[in-house]
Amino acid sequence: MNKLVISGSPHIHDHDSVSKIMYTVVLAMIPAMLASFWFFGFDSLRVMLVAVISALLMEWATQKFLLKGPLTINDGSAVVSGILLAFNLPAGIPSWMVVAGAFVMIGVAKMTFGGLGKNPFNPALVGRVFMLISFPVEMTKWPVPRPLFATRLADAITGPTALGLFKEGVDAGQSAQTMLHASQMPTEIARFFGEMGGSLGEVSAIAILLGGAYMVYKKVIDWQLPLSILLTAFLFSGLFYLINPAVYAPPMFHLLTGGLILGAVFMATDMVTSPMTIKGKVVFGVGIGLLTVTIRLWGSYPEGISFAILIMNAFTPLINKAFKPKRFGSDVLKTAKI
Amino acid sequence: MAGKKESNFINMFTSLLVISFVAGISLGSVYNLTKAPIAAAAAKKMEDALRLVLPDFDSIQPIKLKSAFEPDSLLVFQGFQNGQLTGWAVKTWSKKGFGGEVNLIAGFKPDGSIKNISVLDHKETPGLGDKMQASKSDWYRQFLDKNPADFRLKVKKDGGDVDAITAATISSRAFTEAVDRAWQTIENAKKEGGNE
Amino acid sequence: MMKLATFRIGGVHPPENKLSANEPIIRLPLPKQLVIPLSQNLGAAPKPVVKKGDEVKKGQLIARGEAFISANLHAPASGKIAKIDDAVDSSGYRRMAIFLDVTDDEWMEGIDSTDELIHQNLPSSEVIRERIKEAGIVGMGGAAFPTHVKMMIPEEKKAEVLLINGVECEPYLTSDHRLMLEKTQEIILGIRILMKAIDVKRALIGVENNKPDAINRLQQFCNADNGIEVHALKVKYPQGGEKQLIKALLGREVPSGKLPIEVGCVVSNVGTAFAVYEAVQKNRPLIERVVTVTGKKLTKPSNFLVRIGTPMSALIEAAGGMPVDTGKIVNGGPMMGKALPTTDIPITKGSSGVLLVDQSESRRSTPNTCIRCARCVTVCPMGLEPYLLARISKLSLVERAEKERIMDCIECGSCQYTCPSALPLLDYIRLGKQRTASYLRNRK
Amino acid sequence: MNDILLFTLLTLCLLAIVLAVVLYFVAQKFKVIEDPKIDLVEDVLPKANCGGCGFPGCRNFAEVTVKAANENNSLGDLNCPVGGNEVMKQVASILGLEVQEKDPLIAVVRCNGSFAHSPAKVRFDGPASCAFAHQLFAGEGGCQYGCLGLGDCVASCIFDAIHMDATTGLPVVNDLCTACGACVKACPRGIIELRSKGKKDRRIFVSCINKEKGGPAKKNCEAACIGCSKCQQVCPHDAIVMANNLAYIDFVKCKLCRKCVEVCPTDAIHEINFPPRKPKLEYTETNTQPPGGHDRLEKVQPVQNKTVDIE
Amino acid sequence: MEYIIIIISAVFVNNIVLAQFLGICPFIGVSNKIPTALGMSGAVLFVITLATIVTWLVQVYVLNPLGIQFLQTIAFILIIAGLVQMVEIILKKLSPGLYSALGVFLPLITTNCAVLGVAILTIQKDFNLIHGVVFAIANSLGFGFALVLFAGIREHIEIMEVPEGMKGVPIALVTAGILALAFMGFSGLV
Amino acid sequence: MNQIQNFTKGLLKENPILVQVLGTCPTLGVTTSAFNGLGMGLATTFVLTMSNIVISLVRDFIPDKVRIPAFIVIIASFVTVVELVMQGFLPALYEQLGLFIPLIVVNCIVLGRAEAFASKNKPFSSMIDGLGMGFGFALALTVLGSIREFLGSGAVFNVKIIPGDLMLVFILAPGAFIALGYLIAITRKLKDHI
Ligand SMILES: Cc1cc2nc3c(=O)[nH]c(=O)nc-3n(C[C@H](O)[C@H](O)[C@H](O)COP(=O)(O)O)c2cc1C
Ligand SMILES: Cc1cc2nc3c(=O)[nH]c(=O)nc-3n(C[C@H](O)[C@H](O)[C@H](O)COP(=O)(O)O)c2cc1C
Ligand SMILES: Cc1cc2nc3c(=O)[nH]c(=O)nc-3n(C[C@H](O)[C@H](O)[C@H](O)COP(=O)(O)O)c2cc1C
Ligand SMILES: Cc1cc2nc3c(=O)[nH]c(=O)nc-3n(C[C@H](O)[C@H](O)[C@H](O)CO)c2cc1C
Ligand code: SF4
Ligand code: SF4
Ligand code: SF4
Ligand code: SF4
Ligand code: FES
Repeated sequence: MNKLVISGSPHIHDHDSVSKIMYTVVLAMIPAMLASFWFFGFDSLRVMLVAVISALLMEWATQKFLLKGPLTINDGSAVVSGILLAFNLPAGIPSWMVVAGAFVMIGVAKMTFGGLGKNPFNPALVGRVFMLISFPVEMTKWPVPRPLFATRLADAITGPTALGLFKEGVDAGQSAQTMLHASQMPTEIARFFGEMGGSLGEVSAIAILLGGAYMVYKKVIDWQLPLSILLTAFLFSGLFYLINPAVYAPPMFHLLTGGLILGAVFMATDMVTSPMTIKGKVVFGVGIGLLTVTIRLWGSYPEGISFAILIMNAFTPLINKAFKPKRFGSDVLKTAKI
Repeated sequence: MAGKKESNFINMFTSLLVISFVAGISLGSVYNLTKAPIAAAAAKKMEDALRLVLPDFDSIQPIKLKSAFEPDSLLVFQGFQNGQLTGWAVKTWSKKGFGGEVNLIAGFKPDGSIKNISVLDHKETPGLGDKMQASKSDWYRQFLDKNPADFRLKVKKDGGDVDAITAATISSRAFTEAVDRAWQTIENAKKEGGNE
Repeated sequence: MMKLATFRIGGVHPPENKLSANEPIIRLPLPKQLVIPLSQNLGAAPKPVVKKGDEVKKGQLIARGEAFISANLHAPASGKIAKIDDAVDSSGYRRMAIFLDVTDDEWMEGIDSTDELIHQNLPSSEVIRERIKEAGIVGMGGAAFPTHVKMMIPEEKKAEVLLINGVECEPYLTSDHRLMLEKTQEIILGIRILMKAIDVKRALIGVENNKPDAINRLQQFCNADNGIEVHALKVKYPQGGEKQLIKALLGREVPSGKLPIEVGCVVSNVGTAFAVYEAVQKNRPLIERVVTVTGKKLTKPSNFLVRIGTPMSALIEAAGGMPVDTGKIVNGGPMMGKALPTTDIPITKGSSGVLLVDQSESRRSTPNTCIRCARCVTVCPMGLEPYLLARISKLSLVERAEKERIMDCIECGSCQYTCPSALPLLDYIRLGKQRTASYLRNRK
Repeated sequence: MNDILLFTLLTLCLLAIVLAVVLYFVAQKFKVIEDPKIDLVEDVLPKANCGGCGFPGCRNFAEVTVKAANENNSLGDLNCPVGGNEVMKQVASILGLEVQEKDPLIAVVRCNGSFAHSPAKVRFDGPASCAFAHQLFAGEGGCQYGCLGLGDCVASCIFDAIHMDATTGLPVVNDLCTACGACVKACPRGIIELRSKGKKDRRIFVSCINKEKGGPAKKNCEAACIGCSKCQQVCPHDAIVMANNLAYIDFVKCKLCRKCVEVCPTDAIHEINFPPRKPKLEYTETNTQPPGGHDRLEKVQPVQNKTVDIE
Repeated sequence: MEYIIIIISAVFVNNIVLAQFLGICPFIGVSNKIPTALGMSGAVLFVITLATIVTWLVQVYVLNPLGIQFLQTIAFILIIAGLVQMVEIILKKLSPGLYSALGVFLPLITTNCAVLGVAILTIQKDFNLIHGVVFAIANSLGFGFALVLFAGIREHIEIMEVPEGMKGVPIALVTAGILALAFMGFSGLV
Repeated sequence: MNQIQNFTKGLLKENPILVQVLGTCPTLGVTTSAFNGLGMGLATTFVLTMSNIVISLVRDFIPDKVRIPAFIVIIASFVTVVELVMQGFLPALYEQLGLFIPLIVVNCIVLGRAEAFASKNKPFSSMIDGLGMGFGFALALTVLGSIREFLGSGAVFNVKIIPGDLMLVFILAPGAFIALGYLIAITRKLKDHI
């Protein structure tokens, strides 16, 4: 007879695994990938492929030559990070910059800390902010979306994002109303389906929400976190809209433009870098919502979600300390229920 | 360490005093020695800045002119060569930069055309808005020798003649506005015959 | 149907796999030799009162529990003491055991050997406790805590409710289930005895909703019986943990580090209630118990009534023999049971099941790193942070571990069951608990 | 003298005076907070901060020694095992005391349940931690006293003095050992003992701590001490005591005559760093390899590595 | 409003540690544990505020009138050194509790560039005394904010396994870099 | 002590920045370019060497309790000298280094060497020690400056190697921290191999 195995209890497992979780996320990103392909064509494919391949390459290389630990590139986390990095980039970005961003993402933000699960900051966002600051020109050139089957022009035309357009106009002294109805401004419907300038993954709200719903259904993410972000951003920007509609954009505009939904659904929910308890997640989400709107309204960057998530990532350990799960035995009811 | 002094009050007091005394003497002397070069260096810096934006001059006269847009006034340096006015250098600003205020010195020839522009400080994004600096790009050259009378000081997007820096319209707008402020101020002063 | 009661935080729902739920309890034939380990209860092991060569009768006292927390042992059959020597116990360690060569199966005198139900003549609570103590009854729910100790309510406390644990939340196991179906009346009587012993007017039986037949049957007999109620509970592991059960049935939370009596409860297993009935009304000591023998590849998953001291190999034989690709043998259920190094290990008072796991399921998957998915936190019924406890246990940070309430862990294994990274969380937490416990002892 | 010079002088001197007054206060208020000897002692300590002395760190040990010297005028049994006699002598001389010489010690692994001698009967699947495995079960080889082979001792040694031998699955101690005792504490089975280094580094010891009777002991491990007392009978120096079916060699009494080694039927007694005795045994001795170990190793088929790597 | 701008600027936009590179040594050195970080922040707040007041007075009433601004460095550092000592004595006398909480950090502060840096910056920015004090407090708050945030992250990192080569200072610096990257999002707020 | 060893220890084995991690603020603050790094390094070397010499000369006359203030006065004087001289003769560099020149006075290396070395050793040794440590400091600053300048703007010592900008982040604060972090990690590896 073969040797019996001795191990501590429990002796069964629910057979979920890290890679299953990660590939669920990949699956959830497919609608957004399709949307980006629809609007930005083969450039979107190029950017996504380059990001994923260089992320995998970097992960493999660091594990093989520097950490000398087990190789775990097939756990899917680098694929998720790679796609999310691509989602945060404009379609026209040169490939070498994507490679640099992916290397920083995996090399600096992830493997330096020991790899999956140990990084305090969201790798894809570190990669993205790194690129934003390093390559400001290319990172702020947004190709105008053209649905795949529409007649294509010879070379890509770039235009501003809705947020950039608005901010620029208001800063230049135009009223908010004029800007909202400016000819370049995408309509509400376009914003919802994603026919507007922006990074690959952020343009189509509906596609992202679809993916988010799938992840909630699969219990990969908790709905409280994205909801708290969106709600806070809505209320906070709405407050200022009520105070002075001539300067501030309406809350729906804030929700549907920029990467707010992308960040809320796919990036803030990264379990590695977000708090552990639901209460903590809500605090985290409220923080992100406030910071995002603050940066959008008063900061120099038209878009604030990346920074907001990174800053709240820094708060995550403190939040984890402050919002422990409710310990059993902490609220002692003396009265019987039955 | 045989001769180490004990830590009593007199010892502490005197040793510190002696050290301070020696330090004081030496520092005072060094200061006296470097005073002249420091002053010279400071003067040279100002002069260099003006030399850059003003036509040849041998003397400078600072004046204050009422700004064209606001009640405040701007600092203007008039350059003279042999008593002849050779141009104005206006310390001007704009608050519409991407990162906030932009300060620059714009130099004009007597006919009102731009001699040169030198950015004093700004908070624009490196790689984007900071291309307005002469050390970063040649973008500012499009202003040289243009006379704002026929070169409309507005970016093309706003219906002017200025080509904006790629992806940095806001910074370009601020820069242009500051130059415009300087030019209008000079022009107003010219019309009114100056108000020193 | 109304929403079923359950405990509030945490919990998992592993596949139930109650393969032997419909198998009636069968009495297993006596083996030639019984090996009766001395230490079968929580607390101190009893001292032998027989020696090599002694003839004993079934039911005769063979070891006396002298310490405060200890329980008597009785001869499970008549025969001759072969030797008192060490024998391998369930952990592979050698411990003292009494070896009994079986000759026959005659009860000792003074023991009621009929199956007749005895309702009347409940003795006083002192007498009840004394009989329980004499009979060597320990908790049959797994922990094997001497029941008479549990019945001694500290003076400043007052018991209000007796909770009867018929939850059997462990997957695979069906021994309590079968017992509730087949010995319903005895159990109810045992409950009444226990109620009298601790002087309470109310008893609640908690049974998970996956045993509707048992619930029905218990309800039949409870209707007449005042003060005893049966409650169906939502199926959720570890509902059977006493703190969870109290929460589910009464909404009370036992404070950290305290016993159920703190909130006026005493919890006992249905098997314990049955044993109490037998001891008090029939004078029978605890010498046998129901054991589930199960496993996906086993030909006949069964429930056996087994004499203490019978080797597990005999049970497996009776259930159709060991499947060839058995990779792990578990004493108890899959969530809390102990893996055994051999099958030559005797059944003790605390053994509730023998589970044969086939090879493909017996090895754990390779652990990954913690991705902080918080699933372990979500499922922990005690509101702990298992990922953190495991890390700080690994780093031997005992003070931190104590602050993070490592000692509250009930070792239910929910965290490790659910961890997508397949981390040995509970292994580390156990280690940490052990270290923290010794640190706490030293500090005192 | 020009103004600037004068002002400079005045300002600086004034500041200096103020400072001197302030500092004088400090000096007066808090004279000698710490004994300067503490620093001196700390300087000579090895700064390994290993805790071998029984105190949390070298600094703490320095404080304790100074205190002991001041109060009791002796160091008692305070000892830095890492620095050894050398360092303790220096410490003593700083403190103006004598220190008695201590026999240099070394860690010794008293188990020979190698893969070959005690083949695995079950397989452990769990974290590589002896402490955990000890709590869980008796060990893969079945001996409840034997080495679990998961290397808690190796992990505890900060001097890199102990490592696992991949072929035997047992830890081996090398010369870097400073007798700090960390591994002794780390081993949940109490297998490691600090013993006298012995003359010329030679030592003889019973490499087993199994207290079971001969039969059960031998069942799990071929190289177990079966408590037959042959060694005790042959020892001319009364250095061997028998207790609980186990022989123990007292290293103070042992004269390293090696008689016991020959008579042990299970080769449970080890000799280390002795020259080869008979030409028949042609191998060179390693720390834990028993005489005849190699021959046996060849007979038994190799067993899988015991260690399970987790994380 | 002015004060709010000074505070937002010092805490978020031009954070003394993450953007101005002052006080990095204690930022790296005493950020292992949150309580330590809090203690250090408290001590820094106290000393920076006090030092800024005194140095401002000395600058405005001694150095400027006498025309010996070049003595700034030497005068300020002497004042700070003396001040720290004095605080230590006084604290020990008046409030032993506070002393045991903050006192241990005081010696570290003398050689902390943040104190001298803020004192000099206050003069360079031509602040009046009140603005100077607000500026000093704001900067200490910025220091404390960064320090506590960072301590939280480092406690977390400590529990996880960091690759051998990066342990300690390197990982702290990389983390600080990413934190600084995140803080760039605040640019333009004032 | 062997003076050569005394000198070289500061370069790698006891490098003040890369090994001892002292004086991080100027290190990060001024190394936006190799040239600035070198300038700062040399200024610090000057202060370090001179104050080491002077302190070593006067060490026997200073009572213990005023040791630190006395050292500070000496160091601060040399810093002021550097400040004045630089302001007069190298105004451009002075402007670049800005606040960090007066901050040399609180640079932990300077006081640290004064305490640990100069106050216990002869003037010549102290000078060598100061030079060694100073050069070590300057070396580290220059290397870091070169790395940041190259990665940030594709140039080293203002000589363009790659046309156009590379990754601007390296000139900014985050890049400074990250580059130094990796540089220290690499130094540790190197040190182990030598
Ligand atoms: C990271 C970042 C930095 C930016 N920096 C500047 C800047 O320095 N100057 C500027 O005018 N606009 C800046 N912008 C604004 C955008 O580039 C904006 O779209 C642009 O000013 C308007 O586009 P256009 O110039 O192509 O018309 C920045 C945007 C981002 C996202
Ligand atoms: C030292 C000790 C004392 C105990 N005392 C009591 C008691 O006085 N009353 C009681 O109801 N249970 C008592 N218990 C039993 C516990 O409440 C519990 O039933 C037992 O540990 C088994 O529970 P488990 O199976 O949930 O682990 C005691 C347990 C221990 C370890
Ligand atoms: C995680 C966990 C699960 C348990 N599950 C059960 C169970 O299903 N049935 C049961 O009777 N006891 C179960 N117990 C034991 C109970 O906590 C408790 O000890 C027992 O009900 C007390 O009764 P007893 O002393 O009569 O055994 C469980 C304990 C734990 C810690
Ligand atoms: C729901 C979810 C969201 C994720 N979001 C991100 C993300 O925003 N950025 C990223 O780099 N990786 C993301 N990942 C992948 C993975 O967690 C990430 O690579 C780790 O942070 C690396 O340690 C995500 C994974 C999941 C399951
Ligand atoms: S379930 Fe596992 S992976 Fe998830 S947080 Fe807990 S330990 Fe980490
Ligand atoms: S084993 Fe302990 S830590 Fe894990 S879920 Fe159960 S109670 Fe919580
Ligand atoms: S082998 Fe043991 S006693 Fe020897 S140095 Fe290592 S831990 Fe200390
Ligand atoms: S000797 Fe070492 S490897 Fe063996 S059980 Fe003890 S600690 Fe573990
Ligand atoms: S160099 Fe700035 S605090 Fe040390």
